[in-house]
Amino acid sequence: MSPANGNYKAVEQRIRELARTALEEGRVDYFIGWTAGYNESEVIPGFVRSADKVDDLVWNPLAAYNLTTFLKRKMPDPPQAKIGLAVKGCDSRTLVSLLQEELVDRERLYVVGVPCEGIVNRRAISKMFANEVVKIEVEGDTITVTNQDGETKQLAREEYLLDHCRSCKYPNPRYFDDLAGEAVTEPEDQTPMWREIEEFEALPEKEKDRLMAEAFEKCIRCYACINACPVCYCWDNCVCRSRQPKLVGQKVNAQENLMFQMVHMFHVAGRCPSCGNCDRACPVEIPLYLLHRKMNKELKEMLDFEPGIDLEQKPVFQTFDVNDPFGQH
Amino acid sequence: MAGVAYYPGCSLRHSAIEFDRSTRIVLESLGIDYEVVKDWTCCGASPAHMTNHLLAQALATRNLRQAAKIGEELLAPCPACYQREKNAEVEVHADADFRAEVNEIMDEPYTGEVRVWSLPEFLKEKVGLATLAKLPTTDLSQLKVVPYYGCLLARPTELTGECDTEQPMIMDQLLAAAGADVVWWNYKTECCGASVGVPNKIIQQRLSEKILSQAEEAGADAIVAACPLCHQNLDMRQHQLNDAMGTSHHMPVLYLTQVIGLGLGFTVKEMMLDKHLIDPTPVVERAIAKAAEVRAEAERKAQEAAEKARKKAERKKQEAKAKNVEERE
Amino acid sequence: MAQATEKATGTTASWDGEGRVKVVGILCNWCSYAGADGAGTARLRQPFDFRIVRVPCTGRIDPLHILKAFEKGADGVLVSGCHPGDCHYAEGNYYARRKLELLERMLPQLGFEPERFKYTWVSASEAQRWQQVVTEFIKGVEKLGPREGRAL
Amino acid sequence: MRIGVFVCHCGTNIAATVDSEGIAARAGELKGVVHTEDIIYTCSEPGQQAIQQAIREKNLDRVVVAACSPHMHEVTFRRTVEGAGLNPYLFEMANIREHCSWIHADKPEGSEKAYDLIKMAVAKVRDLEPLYANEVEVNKDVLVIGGGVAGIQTALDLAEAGLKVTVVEKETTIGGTMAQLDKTFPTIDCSACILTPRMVDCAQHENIEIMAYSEVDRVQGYVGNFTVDIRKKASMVDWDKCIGCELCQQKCPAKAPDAFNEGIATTKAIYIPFPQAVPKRAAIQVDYCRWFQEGKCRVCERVCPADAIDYEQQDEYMQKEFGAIVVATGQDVFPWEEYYHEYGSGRIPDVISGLQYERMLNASGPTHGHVVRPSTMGQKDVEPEEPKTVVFIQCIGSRDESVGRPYCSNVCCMYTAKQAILTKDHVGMETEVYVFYIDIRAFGKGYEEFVKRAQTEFGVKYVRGRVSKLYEERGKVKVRGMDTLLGKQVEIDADLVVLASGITAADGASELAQRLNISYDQYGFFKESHPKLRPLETNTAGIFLAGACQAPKDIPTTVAQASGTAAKVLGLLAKDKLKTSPMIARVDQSRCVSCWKCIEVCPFGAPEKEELRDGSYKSHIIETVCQGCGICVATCPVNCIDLKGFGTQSVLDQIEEVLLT
Repeated sequence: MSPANGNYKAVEQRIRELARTALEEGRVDYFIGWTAGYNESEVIPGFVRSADKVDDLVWNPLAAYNLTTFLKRKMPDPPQAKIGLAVKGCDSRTLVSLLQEELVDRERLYVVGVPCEGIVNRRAISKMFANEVVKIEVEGDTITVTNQDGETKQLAREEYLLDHCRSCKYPNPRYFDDLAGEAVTEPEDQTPMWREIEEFEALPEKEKDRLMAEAFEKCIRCYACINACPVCYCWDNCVCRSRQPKLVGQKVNAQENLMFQMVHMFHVAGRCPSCGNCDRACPVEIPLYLLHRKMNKELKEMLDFEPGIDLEQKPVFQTFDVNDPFGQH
Repeated sequence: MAGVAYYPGCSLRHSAIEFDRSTRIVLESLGIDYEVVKDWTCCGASPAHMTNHLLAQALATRNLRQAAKIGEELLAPCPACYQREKNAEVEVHADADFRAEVNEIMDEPYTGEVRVWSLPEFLKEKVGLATLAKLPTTDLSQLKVVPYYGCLLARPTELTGECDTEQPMIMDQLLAAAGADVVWWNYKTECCGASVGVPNKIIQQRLSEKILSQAEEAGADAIVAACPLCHQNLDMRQHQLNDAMGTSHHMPVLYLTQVIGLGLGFTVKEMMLDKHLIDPTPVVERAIAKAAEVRAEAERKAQEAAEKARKKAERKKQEAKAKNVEERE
Repeated sequence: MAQATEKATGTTASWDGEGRVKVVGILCNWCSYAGADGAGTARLRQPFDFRIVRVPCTGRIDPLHILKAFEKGADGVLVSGCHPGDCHYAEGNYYARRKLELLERMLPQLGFEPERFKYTWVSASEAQRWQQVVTEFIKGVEKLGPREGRAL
Repeated sequence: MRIGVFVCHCGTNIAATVDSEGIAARAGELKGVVHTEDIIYTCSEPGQQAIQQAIREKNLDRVVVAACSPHMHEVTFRRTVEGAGLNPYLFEMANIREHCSWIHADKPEGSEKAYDLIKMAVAKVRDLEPLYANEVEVNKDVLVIGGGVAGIQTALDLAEAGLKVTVVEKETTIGGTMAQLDKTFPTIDCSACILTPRMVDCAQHENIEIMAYSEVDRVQGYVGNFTVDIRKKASMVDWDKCIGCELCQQKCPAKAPDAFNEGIATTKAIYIPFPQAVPKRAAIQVDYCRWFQEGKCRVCERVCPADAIDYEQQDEYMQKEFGAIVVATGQDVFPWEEYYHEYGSGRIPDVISGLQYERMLNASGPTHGHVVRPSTMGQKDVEPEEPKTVVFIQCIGSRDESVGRPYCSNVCCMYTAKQAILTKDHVGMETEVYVFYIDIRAFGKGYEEFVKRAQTEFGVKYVRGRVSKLYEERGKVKVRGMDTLLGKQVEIDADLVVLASGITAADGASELAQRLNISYDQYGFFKESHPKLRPLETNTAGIFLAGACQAPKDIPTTVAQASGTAAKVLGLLAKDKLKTSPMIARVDQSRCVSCWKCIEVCPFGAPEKEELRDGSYKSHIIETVCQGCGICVATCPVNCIDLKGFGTQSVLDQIEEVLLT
């Protein structure tokens, strides 16, 4: 991806203006954006309900959270609420998925698109310090990190981007009402890359089996992944918590945990653009992208399909083609 | 086109030397660079494949291996050789396990992918009927021939790719392209009795006799074959056959490449027509002479016509002049 | 013979005996199940290590059922339905085809050898083909032996 | 829970490789099983009584029968348990015959597997709940696809019984193949004399509507309530006006191949296939019509006294409702030219198919019943020549794996014998007639005698063996073959060779099957539900078979089957309401998240949005529309839809139970 032109402030301003006018004109009841966390090392989701609060909104490469997640829950609450929302390129793809399935009502939605040049990997950065990181600043190509003892480090931005940002093909939102700032240049070559899973893919089955087991031993079944997932919408009726049918046992062990993750995977199949929200949400750092990226890779090969690209497309598992190029035998 | 491996086989070295020579001359004049397979062995025709499958296929595969040192393509003019080599090609290439088995018992393994061509197939695919049709310098239009395929050139479909094994056309087409007058008959693929020629001469003679009489029936000057064994039965044994059956056939039997060669302007000597027991030379020369007459006749007619036209034009001029004169007066 | 009958009532031929593999088949009622019936009627010998679950249509099969079978200890799962175009419910196997294809492609990522899962189409009149499909599939699973899988 | 397990011996069919007694005893250990029993023939009356008795005495609330395939006797046993007052859907079968005893040789193994299958059945039956069939109104109209003798017979029988019948025929006239025939074996009575009156009956019957030159495009719905899209092909002639006077055909200047005469004669671009056609209406073959090809002519328009010609006519589309469908689409003649190169691939004029010869023998055929050599037909100043030697070759496209037709076509032996006799009759006893055959299959009533007559009375020479090659020589067709009885090669100089071309599935049969959702075999013949138990039904309720579309058949068999099918349809439509299977999808609305994926995927439109009291919308399955495929069940992410009788839990439990060690 092209080096940052660093006009985060300008984009931030634009987001605030757009939110303000929307709120003032009553086009939205509230606006979902990003606000500063409890210290300068992170950015968290924020709900702005009045025009005078729009200056809480921020935009910088720490704004990892995919805000679409709140739609699936907030949409009916209150039933007629009109919602404003800021989306990055990847976020917009999950929004498109939801729109394809008519799970959110376009009419009651005001979307501010945010051209994005990559989000820094906060988890990776904070791992470099013994104790808490309090400030992360991105200036052009360098990231300046400060921890609570005032000790600072300078890092190359490129190296500390999130994996899926490095291979991002859609930095600009696929769907929005207003765009906050200039669209950034998209890569010529739109063919997706699968760098981050290739290594794992190449391993022998036995080894994969071992690693998966190892990973899912750790799962504590906190459901953070599916709560954070923007396209997973069953909530309290999730089959994973049902005993009729009993697809997933309540026992917490590698098998049941993976089974649970499989349920999630197959339910988001063809709808999940692997935005990474689940990975970031997982407290025990299970590499869920190994599943979701792989799934998207296979779908690309199977049906030449990428989730959340085209609003007109039907979700691939709710339709079929008589001439699907597989399963002929 | 990379070098083509040329597999003469036993017959072309001796009894059918004229087939070998004419073929090489034709190939050279068509600008095809071929190279004789070095250290080639028997193809295993007649006895081997009836005795031991593995050994037979290995024998043939060995030749493929030798050919592979020259190029990707092997031309086997003798249909018997063609069948054996093709047989090996098909099985060995399709079945990796079998290939391993064969390599097991060979001095050095065969790893290539050599494609085996029969002579007519090769000429049609590599030279092309259209190209061939442009080349003839000697007019054979007065030479009535019936193409005789025998049993090995057309059958079986899954080997030769010939869709109509009863009425193959490829030799008909080649001969037509060479300028000969191809006559339709029903004995293209009838058995000449070769396989029983030694143990049971009577049958062989009966079968061969039918072919000869059918050719006469069709009004052919000569039979055109592409198989040394057929040629032996029909040409070399024709006198024998006449004596045994009280017939008086005198039916020359030419090789495909001899006819093409004649068409290309090579002499009766170069094509070694004198090698045949039933001497085709008179027939061929008569045909060529007749063709000349026919052409001369045609030219004469053309000239006459031109003369007439000229005279007519003359007369018109005269009349016109006369008219002008009258007008002036 | 006496010993045989005693064996019959005992559990020596048990499914989890030495050198056995456990293969579950999920078959659609209209084509493949009938095809398997046909194979039986024609007395076409088939491997022992195979148990069939009947469902109305491959479209009724959720990939999760197959994963569940693996989790519960299956060494292989074979799904079979009507040939594309012949579905008794017109479209069932077309939907199934997409889901099952994705599953087939995902399984290696979870540490499964590809030979452990297959989905195919066998019509009611293809008794012979059924025998061949089931025999070959189980041969493939036997090559790998029972799963000592840990992940699923 | 009180489950009863009944293990069948099926004589020795099961008991030979499965220790029914032993596993019955073992089944007692399974959870919930309170009664086990092994029975020699469970489906027999005493067998069924035993089950009912056990249900009453041990008041069982679930029943498992381990016997044959559910496709065989599920219905039987459901009735049995119902008879004992138990809900018929609290019953499950374990298929220990087709899926076990018949495919295993080793008894210990067989027994072990059978026991596992019973375990699975018990696991499933535990999850079952009582189901109650729903009732739907029945539409009493019947659609018959195909107007050959099979369709005609079925239609007339049904119409006589008072049902309204629609016959859809793809040609311009009904009659089918039988209309092309001259005589019928073994009586040598005139085919037309039998058929044409029946055709007229059809046309005149108040309860029958004939839709000629039409095709079935689409079939929706279910037994009792089918909705069918029918397309009336454009004939370029207004059939309401056309009076069938044939004037247009006489005056039309454009020749066209005559399909009805199997191409041995030509007809006109505008044509009526034969004088007795029903309906007797003209149609234009656009590809041969000068007006359509060259933009001039319009002769037919000028001569038509009824002014029925309509060059602008378009296909007409209509939709009709039916309660039952009878498929009687018949067969085609095997296209021998494409396969038998050794017989000249159609290059030799004097080598013709059996049906072409039939047309030649037919008094209303192109030669008015005179047998002549096609090579001498329709040429200027050439007197059509009668053949002196005629050779018949049997099993063309029958019993021949090399052309993908291993089956016997069932009629060729007999029609060849008939044609051999007719040849002697038409041309004269002195004609030499040979028949090359593999075996003579004269199985029907009076058939064997008929063939004997051909041999003895008419002196037809039967040669047992195959013909290896046909070719022209000195104006004759050289027939070279083998007499396997004498073990000698034979060569015959024939004037005419008739190939007894066999029967192959009708063109487009498999496509139609897909439209109807009925199964068909690898040759394209439609599959009956069970060869002995349900030979006239298909696997799709409400769709029946008649005639050669199911398998090659001669006329007597076809007509018999057609009447049988009519009886089946009457049996179905005798009721005013039909019980629909309760084994369908149902929604637990308390868990539905209203994502409407079920609506997206259902092929039948069964799920709908239902408004609840709180104003929210939840999915709801329309019971009479649901076919029970379960696609929605597999799609619903919350699994709040379940398939009754094939519940998700029951699937999982079967798997778990059998894998449990």
